[in-house]
Amino acid sequence: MSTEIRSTLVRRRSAPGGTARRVALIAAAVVLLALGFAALAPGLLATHDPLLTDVRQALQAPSAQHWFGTDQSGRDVYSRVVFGAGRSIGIGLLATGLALVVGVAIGSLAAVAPRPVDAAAMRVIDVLLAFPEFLLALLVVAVLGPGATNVAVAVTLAALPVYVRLARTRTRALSSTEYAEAARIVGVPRPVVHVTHVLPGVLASASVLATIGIGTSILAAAGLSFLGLGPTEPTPEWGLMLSSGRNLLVQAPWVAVFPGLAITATVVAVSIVGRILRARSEERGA
Amino acid sequence: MSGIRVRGLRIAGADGEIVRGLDLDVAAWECVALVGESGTGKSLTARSLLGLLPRGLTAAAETMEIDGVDVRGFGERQWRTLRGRRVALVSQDALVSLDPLRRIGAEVAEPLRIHAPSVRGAALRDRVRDALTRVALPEPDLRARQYPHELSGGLRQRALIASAVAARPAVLIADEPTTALDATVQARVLDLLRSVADEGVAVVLITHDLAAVRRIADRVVILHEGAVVETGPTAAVMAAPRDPHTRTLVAAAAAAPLRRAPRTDAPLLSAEGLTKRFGDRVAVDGVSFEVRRGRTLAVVGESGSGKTTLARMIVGVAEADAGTLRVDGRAWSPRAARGAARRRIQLVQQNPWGALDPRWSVGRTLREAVAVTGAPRSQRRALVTDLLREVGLSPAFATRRPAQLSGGQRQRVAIARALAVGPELLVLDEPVSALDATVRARILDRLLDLQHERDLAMVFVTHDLDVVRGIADDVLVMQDGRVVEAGPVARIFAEPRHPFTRELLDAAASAPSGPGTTA
Amino acid sequence: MPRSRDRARAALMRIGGIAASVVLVLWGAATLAFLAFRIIPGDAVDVLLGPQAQVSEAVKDGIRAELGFDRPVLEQYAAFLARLARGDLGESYQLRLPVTEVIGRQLGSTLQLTGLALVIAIVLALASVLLVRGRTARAVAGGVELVVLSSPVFWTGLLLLSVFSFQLGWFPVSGARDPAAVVLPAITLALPVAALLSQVLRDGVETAEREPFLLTVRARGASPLRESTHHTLRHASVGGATLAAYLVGSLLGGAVLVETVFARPGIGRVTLTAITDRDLPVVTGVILLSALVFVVVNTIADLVVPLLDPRLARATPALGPRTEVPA
Amino acid sequence: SGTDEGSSSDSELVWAIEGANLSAGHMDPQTSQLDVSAMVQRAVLDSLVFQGADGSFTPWLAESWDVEDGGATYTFRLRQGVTFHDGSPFDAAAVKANFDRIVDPETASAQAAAMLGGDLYAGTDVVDENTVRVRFSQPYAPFLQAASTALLGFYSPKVIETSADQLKAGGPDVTVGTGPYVLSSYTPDQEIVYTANEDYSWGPDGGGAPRVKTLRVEILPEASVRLGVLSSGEADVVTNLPPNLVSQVPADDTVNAIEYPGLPYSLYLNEKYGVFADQKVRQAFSRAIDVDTAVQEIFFGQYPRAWSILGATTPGYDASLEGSWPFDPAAANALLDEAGWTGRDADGIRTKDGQRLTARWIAWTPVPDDRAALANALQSDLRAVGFDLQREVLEPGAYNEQYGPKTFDLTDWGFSGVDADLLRSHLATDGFQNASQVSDPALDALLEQGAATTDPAARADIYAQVQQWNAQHVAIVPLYSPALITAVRPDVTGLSFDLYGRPLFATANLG
Ligand SMILES: Nc1ncnc2c1ncn2[C@@H]1O[C@H](COP(=O)(O)OP(=O)(O)OP(=O)(O)O)[C@@H](O)[C@H]1O
Ligand SMILES: Nc1ncnc2c1ncn2[C@@H]1O[C@H](COP(=O)(O)OP(=O)(O)OP(=O)(O)O)[C@@H](O)[C@H]1O
Ligand SMILES: [Mg+2]
Ligand SMILES: [Mg+2]
Repeated sequence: MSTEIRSTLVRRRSAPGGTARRVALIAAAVVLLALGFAALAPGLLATHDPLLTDVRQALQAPSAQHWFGTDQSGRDVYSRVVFGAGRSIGIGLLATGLALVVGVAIGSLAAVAPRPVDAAAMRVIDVLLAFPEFLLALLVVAVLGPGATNVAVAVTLAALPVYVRLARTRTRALSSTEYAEAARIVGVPRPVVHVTHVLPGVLASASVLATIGIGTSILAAAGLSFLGLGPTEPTPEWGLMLSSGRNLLVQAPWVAVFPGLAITATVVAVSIVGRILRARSEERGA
Repeated sequence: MSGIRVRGLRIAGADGEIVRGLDLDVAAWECVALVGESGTGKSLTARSLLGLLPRGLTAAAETMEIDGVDVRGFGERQWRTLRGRRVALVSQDALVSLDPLRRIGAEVAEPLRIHAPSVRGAALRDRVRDALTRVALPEPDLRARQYPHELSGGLRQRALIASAVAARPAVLIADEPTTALDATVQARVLDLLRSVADEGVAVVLITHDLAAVRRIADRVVILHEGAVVETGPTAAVMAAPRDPHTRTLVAAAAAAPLRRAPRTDAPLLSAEGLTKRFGDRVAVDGVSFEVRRGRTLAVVGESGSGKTTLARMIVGVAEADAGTLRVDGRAWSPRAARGAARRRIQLVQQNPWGALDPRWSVGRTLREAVAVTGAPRSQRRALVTDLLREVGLSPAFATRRPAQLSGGQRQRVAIARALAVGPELLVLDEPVSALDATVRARILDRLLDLQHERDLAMVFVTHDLDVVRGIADDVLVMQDGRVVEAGPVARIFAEPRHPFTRELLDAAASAPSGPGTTA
Repeated sequence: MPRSRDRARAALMRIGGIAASVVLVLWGAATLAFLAFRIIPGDAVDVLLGPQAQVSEAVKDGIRAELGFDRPVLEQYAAFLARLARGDLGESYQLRLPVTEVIGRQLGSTLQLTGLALVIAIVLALASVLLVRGRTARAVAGGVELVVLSSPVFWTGLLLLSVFSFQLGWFPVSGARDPAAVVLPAITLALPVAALLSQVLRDGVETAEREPFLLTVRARGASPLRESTHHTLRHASVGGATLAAYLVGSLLGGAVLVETVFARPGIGRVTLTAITDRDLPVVTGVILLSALVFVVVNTIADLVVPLLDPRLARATPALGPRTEVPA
Repeated sequence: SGTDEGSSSDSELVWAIEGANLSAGHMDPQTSQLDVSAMVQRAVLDSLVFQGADGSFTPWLAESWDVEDGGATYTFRLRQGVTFHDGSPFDAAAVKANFDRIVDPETASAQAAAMLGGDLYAGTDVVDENTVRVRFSQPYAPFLQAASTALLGFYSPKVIETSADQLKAGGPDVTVGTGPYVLSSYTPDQEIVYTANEDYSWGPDGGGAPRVKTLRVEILPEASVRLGVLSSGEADVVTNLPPNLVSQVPADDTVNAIEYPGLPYSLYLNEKYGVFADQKVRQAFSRAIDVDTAVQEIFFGQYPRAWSILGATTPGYDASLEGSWPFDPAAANALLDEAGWTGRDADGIRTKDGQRLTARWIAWTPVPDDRAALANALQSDLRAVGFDLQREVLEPGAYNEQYGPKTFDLTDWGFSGVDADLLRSHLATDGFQNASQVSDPALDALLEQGAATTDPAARADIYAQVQQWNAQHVAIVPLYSPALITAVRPDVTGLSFDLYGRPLFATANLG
């Protein structure tokens, strides 16, 4: 789902009571904390070597020894999920971060650029926005070829237009706000107004969008991996793990179910935090 | 007796009782005004009469009869049969109380569709036309096909009343039906309500505008903090208010005109044939005037008459398409308004909600302005404190963010910012229209003091004539971008020449303390 | 009289604007696709000949000449656009068939899938918006929707397939001929779209419910159903309509995954195969098709939105795609 | 499907196959090296001779034949009255047109050209309308076997003349042969529909028109989906079942698993590049991996592990190699030490002169899950002896970029064929699938000799030497012999299988 649209869903939505909101936030925070831990120090959470293959142990059901069971190569699914966190979330973070920085740069420059430059830039963005993020990422992979790096590039490029557009509209809107005008009337030079009043606002909106965009990017990257266009075996990566579990659904459902749950939990947690941040920033900005 | 009979109405929320034991009787053919300051529970009372209290609030009463029906203990379903058919509501925000996506005809027809499903087709159209005719809406057939946004405020208000009376309810409750309207339109709407009462409907008029009460109400009920403090025939209560609250209300209605000697020195600002176009539309058309030091020029006119556009040209943020502006005899334009000269003329914008960066504290906003003047860093804090004092705010406000300020406080911060750079001319674009009466009076007083202290010239944009009388020396009346009349306040008020000015004055006279619009 | 002429001129300008935007977006997409040909790593002819080709350099040069790779880039670009203008998308490298035919053959199956998915999504979303009332119920629905939206569509598909086909046997597993076989893939594809749509609609409804005019509606004695069907839903559908292009686009994107999971033929599979085989003419075709779908749906949305919300009638210029979400 | 309709004239049989690569230009067995191409197009393409399950040859499109010049000339007398689906007659000219097309460099045939003798092919002569002579520059024994496959089957000369370039993509009116079925509709990645050729009367055993009137081939790349359509009855015959799913085939269905003859699934160690230039390293590689356990566990005992570069069912198989290179990490370590890889880096990988002992394996997408698991097992076995094996899964374009210039350490595939001559393409210096870059004149001579020898015993001896050469030299590490696993629902009768385990539908019946 598009970051842009995902983010609108938070508008002025008061969560059902403060308590529910708090519970959701705490749950999301716990999930994110665990994920952050898994991404930074997987060795501390994992119980096995994620690459350790022992075909004699293949397709064991979840047990005390293997919490999420084992896959076809006898690897510990739990440990692979833990080790996969870094890569799977990393792509989302990296792509979103890059898209944010580059997008804000392009967008805010376009907003202050001469008309024809701005118009040309926006046409390109319009064309790119013509494609849903996943399709766009897919097409980028089509051009660059499959592979982990290309997937990251593809997801970044796919996310980029949203930020460019947001940065441009926000820059425009914020430079024509009454308070920006007031600062200019008082005598603050135009570029100073831009840096002190406009840019922080643009970055704030873009960051909020980014917290939501991470989820989108994680899903897109997982989708590409699932299609076999991303990282390859034996890399522990959730989309790929899910893909290799798909023919074992009846026999050994745990191979596909747990990586899938990991993706869902991550994206839900990220979205909750993103939504709450967004709602807060709107309350503040209103 | 049909109409309304309420005894001991209590409305309670989580924080306690808001309405405490209200009694209200309204008979058919009668118009009763419910009067009180903002927040006394007028709207809640009205909503409780339709069983439409907001979530979290509960109503209880010893007696509550609507059109002869005892509604105590009614469930949602039972209320629904009543609403629109026996009791109708014209709610407070007329401009946004019609569904913007539906045609006026559909909106007016809706109560009929709900309560008289048998009326259909041509019969329904006839009933809609009747309702629209009844509220004296010109060209009812055309209006029925239009959408709310295609109607002016006054027409919209009348359409709303038409939809309320379409199913011929016995009781009509009108919640501040004139707040959002231009003074000229207010009178028409009030007369319409009177005529509804004269057709046998029990009308409740909710307002805090005593002029409106005088004009149409038979009786008046004065509310204070959720309780009735005084009630009686309108004339009697107005002539001899017994309760102190009533007395303040009646007293606040009149303002003394300003009397100052005109100054004869060279004008600070002079404009000659100023014109500004937006595409085909001429927003400001050949306007000329002068402003002198220490004096105030009021610019009056309807919404859209070009007041803001004019103000922006004066400040030097918009370029005039034709005509000249001179400050102290030298040409003034966005190009000239650079560097230190930029600071000579300052603007207080129309909308206090958008004028402050929501992320910045009040102190930071003011420091930014102070810094522009080249004040050394060490003194800025003290200067900010002085500025806040000057506009009547305590220094503690420096740490607040805009979201933590009321509208009046924001407006004062905006004024402080403008003053920070030591302007000679202050342009205020409707600085008080968004504020309630008491806050408004305080700000106007402050401005007069400042003008005196700093020998400040002011251009004061407003469409409220009452304010003009209290603050301005001269007045410029604008209509459709053109100046239709100009001169000293006293003369204009005494002998208006242009029909538009006269119309403005008439409307204002019928509502001398008419609240500012919130447009 | 001058008024009607004005209106006619406005309509003409509007149609011109729409046509211009269609052409612009298609041209942009075609240019991007053309550039993609140039940046692609590796020799295009090698890619074209595919694995295990034992072809001499002379033969390769012949192919280059035949495809015009030996001419200046601008000339190639002009020729490329000229061919596109004639509706000729070229020939698939791998299938040796006109791209129009490759895509045309599979289009039906994808249309069937996405069409049904769209219907299911709209029905589900409307049902959830109309039937789920009350704060708690709505919060629960919102939570479920969030989970659906956060789950990879291929995973949802696998779970549905495993439960309803493999274990319960309610639906056939595959087969383009058995009409029932489309149900499960369509549901899979519809779920996230339904979740998104119902979130957008519910948000719109809730926003509309906070509008002051709703008090008027209630004061007229309207029932909750009438409130939704005659008022709030219409407000919400303005937001839904501006999302139309996005929703259709995400159906197409999702189709790639769903067709893979359910082993269904269709554009998604064609795209995927074209990607792995580097069949660039087909990729170009898919890019242009998505762009076309996008402009068409957007144009329709642009035309429909003012019907839903007359306030926007004059405000929206026809030029340029509208992906701005409701504010 | 039409499973309930008995053998009435509109009977339809649904056959689910994996088939994902068909749409990538693999519809033509004359150019494709993939098994699937020959498997599906057998329905359309007839051959000169028929090879029975016992390996013997019987007449098909050729009524009789003579082998002359010690195997360098084959003369076929063709059956009369055979027509292609487009009505043109099958005659000597048609044979010549097809064979000439296969060897034409423009055709870029991968395997069929090699089966037609490759450089040994000297030409086809039209003796008369119904007699054709195929000449080789030296005796070429595998030819009859080759001539019995669909790879050397016959397209209508009209097609070859007018639309040869479309054969790779295939389709109705393009894929036109003399076979029992007419290709009547093809939707890439979806299905191929074959309709019975009612005129057919030239089947191998005098077989006539097929009884199943419509053969619908469903292309279902997902294994679980193929199993699903079998269980739900949507398909009557399902091929390419992975071993892990065999246990879930419904009990009343029959499972037919025929081990592919030919070269087992193997690893090809590139001896002209990187660490595998050293024979000791190659030997150590083969001893460090526990093939037995991996194959047993991953394929659920469905596939036997391989000991030699010929499968156990292939004529010429050298059984003496069984058990000759067992899993022995100690031996592997010793060999690596001898080869000078004595250092260790931080990861425990062996080093020599600062260089890590690492090899890069390129594989072609898509990799089936079980092969990925096997690769993982091998990687972890190798790591135990300090050998780092990296694996790259590449899409075809990227794969070829490395395969062409041979810039990889190892790659993998299996290659089916009934005649041991297939080793020539893998091990001869100029063999087109010589991924190991073997270049050994003695071996080349041996392989040529094998191709030229017709006496089975003499041939077996020659190929035993080739197999032993590999066991010593370790250019190819055979891992296991896959089988084509086909499940058949009980209502299908009369289905036969060729030597590769591919179902033959000409004689099948439903009901
Ligand atoms: N939904 C609510 N929940 C709790 N308190 C409320 C709610 N709505 C209104 N109030 C409070 O009830 C009091 C009366 O509100 P009400 O709207 O009736 O005032 P009013 O007399 O109509 O004022 P105004 O002239 O500004 O319209 C106010 O103090 C307000 O803050
Ligand atoms: N930037 C603009 N572009 C186009 N038209 C404009 C612009 N600004 C103002 N106008 C038009 O010029 C006319 C005068 O507008 P202006 O804002 O000056 O009116 P105003 O008297 O200040 O009204 P209000 O009382 O509502 O503030 C209006 O018709 C308005 O629509
Ligand atoms: Mg009120
Ligand atoms: Mg204004």
